[in-house]
Amino acid sequence: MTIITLSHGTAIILFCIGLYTIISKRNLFKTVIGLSLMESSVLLLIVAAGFVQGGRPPILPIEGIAVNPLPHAFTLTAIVIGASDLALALAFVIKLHQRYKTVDLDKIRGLRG
Amino acid sequence: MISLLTVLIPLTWAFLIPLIHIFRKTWLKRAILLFGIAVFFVTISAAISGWKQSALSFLGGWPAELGIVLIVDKLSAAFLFLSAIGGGAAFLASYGRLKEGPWRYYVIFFLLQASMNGVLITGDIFNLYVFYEVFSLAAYLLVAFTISWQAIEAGLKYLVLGTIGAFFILLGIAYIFMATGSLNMAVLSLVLPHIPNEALTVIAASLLIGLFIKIGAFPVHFWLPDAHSSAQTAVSALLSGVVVKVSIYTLLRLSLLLFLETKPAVFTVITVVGTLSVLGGHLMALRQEDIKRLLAYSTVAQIGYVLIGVGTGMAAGISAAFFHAINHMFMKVGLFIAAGHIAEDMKTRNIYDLRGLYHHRRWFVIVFSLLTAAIVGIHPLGGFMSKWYLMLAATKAGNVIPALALAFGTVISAFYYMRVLSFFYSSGDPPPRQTYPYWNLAIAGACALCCVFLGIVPLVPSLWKLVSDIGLNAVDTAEYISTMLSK
Amino acid sequence: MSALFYSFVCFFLILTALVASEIKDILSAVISLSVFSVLLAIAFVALQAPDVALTQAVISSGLITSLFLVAYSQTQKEGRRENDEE
Amino acid sequence: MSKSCFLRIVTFLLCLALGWQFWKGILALEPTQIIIGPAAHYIESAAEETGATNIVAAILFDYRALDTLGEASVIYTSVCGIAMLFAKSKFKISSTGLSFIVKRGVSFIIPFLLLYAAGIVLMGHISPGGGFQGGAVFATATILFCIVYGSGFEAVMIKPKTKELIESSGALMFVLIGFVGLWTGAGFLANIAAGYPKGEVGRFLSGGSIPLLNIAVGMKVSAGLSTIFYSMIKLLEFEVTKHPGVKNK
Repeated sequence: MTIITLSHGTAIILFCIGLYTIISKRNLFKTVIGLSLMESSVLLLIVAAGFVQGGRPPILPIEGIAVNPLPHAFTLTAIVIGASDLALALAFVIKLHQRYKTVDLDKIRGLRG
Repeated sequence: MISLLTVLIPLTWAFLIPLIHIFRKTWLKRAILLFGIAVFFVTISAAISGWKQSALSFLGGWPAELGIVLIVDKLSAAFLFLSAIGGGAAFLASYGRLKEGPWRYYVIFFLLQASMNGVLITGDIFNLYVFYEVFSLAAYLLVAFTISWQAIEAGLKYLVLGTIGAFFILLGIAYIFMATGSLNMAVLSLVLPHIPNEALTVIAASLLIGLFIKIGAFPVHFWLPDAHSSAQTAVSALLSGVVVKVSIYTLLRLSLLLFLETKPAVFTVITVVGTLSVLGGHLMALRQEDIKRLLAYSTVAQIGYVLIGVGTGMAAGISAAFFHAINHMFMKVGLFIAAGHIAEDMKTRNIYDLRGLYHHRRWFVIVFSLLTAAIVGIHPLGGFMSKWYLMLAATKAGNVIPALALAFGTVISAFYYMRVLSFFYSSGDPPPRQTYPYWNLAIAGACALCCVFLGIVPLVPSLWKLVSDIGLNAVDTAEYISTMLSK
Repeated sequence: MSALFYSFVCFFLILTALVASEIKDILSAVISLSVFSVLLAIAFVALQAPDVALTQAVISSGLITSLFLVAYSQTQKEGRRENDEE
Repeated sequence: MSKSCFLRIVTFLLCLALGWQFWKGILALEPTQIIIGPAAHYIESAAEETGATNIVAAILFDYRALDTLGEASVIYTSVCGIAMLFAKSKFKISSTGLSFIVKRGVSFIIPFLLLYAAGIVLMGHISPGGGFQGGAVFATATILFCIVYGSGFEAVMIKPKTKELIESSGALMFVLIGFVGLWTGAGFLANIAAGYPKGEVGRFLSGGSIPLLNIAVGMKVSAGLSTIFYSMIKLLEFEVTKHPGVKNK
């Protein structure tokens, strides 16, 4: 029980750190890092949701009880989706740097207003 | 079975195009046209068959609780119809302009089409998230397709906000999973009333935040004008016409299935956000001088109209919302294609530089005026009818302020569209040169004719019954659940 | 795996996340994010999810970190480039 | 300055409030120690119904295989987009890589790395691993090529067109394997019901279509992720050649 509560708490703190990083930081790399943190936090939340005290990995043969395998499948999918998102974001950052020679959001203001 | 093909066929085309490019480059041109037509017809036929009778397909032969089920009921069928028409128009516009040259564009286009259809027909909430992400990634890439700096910047903005929205949706799904242990939407609809209220609040809040970001509703709309105006013509039409509507479908489906009885506050929030979008979108559009940005802000406002309809949570409101969505699809596809062509032809997007357009682009301006009249809501056209029904539904549901905002927004929109038209009809300089864009003119003209036709729909009882059936079917969640769990 | 060890991992997860978020130097932030990913993989092992841990280790801490480093080194050249696009 | 500081504090408080709401939601849900919903069925009868001992693989490639197809499409979209964004950038073969000893050492390791990756892909149905993880290890091996031998080596060895071919045919293979189920009437991506041999549970040759789907995904992911890396490195290489500190060959 403690492990589950602990990971839920950690996941929520990480989600908030990620969101805070995205909103408050003016560097595009920090934005992408924030996205990565948000993604990881949700993954931790889902995996912890499937944990059972004293459970074994969901690979047969299982001695005793198994943890819930369904969240593992989602998490795998979500990791890959998140990685594609991040890769695309980094590619955009590189392309944008070619034009502006900076990754500072305050100096990139072509589309304001 | 045909409902499954609406996803698989475009997906297969997207995987095939690189192979054709490698082995038989000369076939590419014909193959792409053929693929586009095939996708259109498959989607339409899936919509028709789903309309007649709810069509299910069980993937892998597993029953609904174990595997993934695809389901086409009347609401899905209506939106499939919308996606087929809008996607087809955008495909023709881009094919007429680009030919087969940038083949990667078509790969992304077919992926977008496949995932949109997937979002519309899936019956599993995690599967919905997966398709939603394919569809969002494809949309970011289509925005950035021209690789001009505006496009890249708009694409990055769209990507960052869209990804934040996606993670909020994923968080909501994680909470749903923690609370119930299952993901089938019909099952969830049955078990969600039994979970604690605080958890339900979190689920509703994170799903709504995520979906509002993805839709581009007022407080979090700032990616939308950039993305919709920086993309190339056909992509702008696709984004405004179809992509936004698919997000609205998701909101509609989830809010009706999960929160209709358990959390009515969700509908109040949707109504409030819709009202804010109407006012905010129109007031921002008033200040724009760039014609594509003006149209994009107008999209924000029109999203607000649809959200007011959804927010009533009643059959009449949902029917009106869909009717407005399909009207707006025709109007915006036509307007964006016409405006995009004018902007490319005249090499400017500033409306002050488009003075006197009527004297040398006569047909374009006539079509543009007709579409403008429809979007503002001149009496016999489609826009008027849908707004009228939205207003009726909103007042019937007791939302008087949104109904007033709707009327007020219409007045503002009349003002700024009149300003654009007054520039078009005033006298101006002679044109630099003239091109004969029959292709774009034909698509925009067809959209305008459809707007005229849609104005007739409410007057013919048999046609109006089709539209009102959508709302009745959407509210009837019991039928959806019993259909899905029948096997 | 004991609860004490797990709480240790959780503490370091939050610490590395804060470092990645707050530190000025981008390279340090990226490396901190990489450490964060490895710690997350350890947490997944503790939660009895070997599949997820393997994926997290390979994709997030391997590939995404290398992409971050590529992007970082791409953007570390101010003004030396002439416009070689188009 | 004070304005940005103020904004920062407001953001911080906003995040704190959001986190508090989420925490309250968590507290309201009592974590159950009994597995409910479809997961209980999966644990109970996955081996019998799919022939795979790794239940996660059974869920990914059989019960919820459409998710995996969608996931593969996400990577496909992202790869296609990144290749599109960097299509006009130049790729210059430049750096000669690390020293002779390192090259020899790595050339000794590489076959084992590839074998390990192939093992992860092929054993996905009986042990942790599968197409995504194995494909990512393959892609990491190609990145190792770039670091050790210089980017030119990889570009000569595996043409981008070959990667595209591998990626597209992997994706198509996934869809075709699924179509077999549609053909036999068992439903798209059906496994045992579509007539794939179940084999003896726990053996290498078991699990019906799951190993085949793993191979398809492995092909797709390895080629795709490698393409992402080599697309993004393009300009970097171009720049390094002009950098005064690096010798040009």
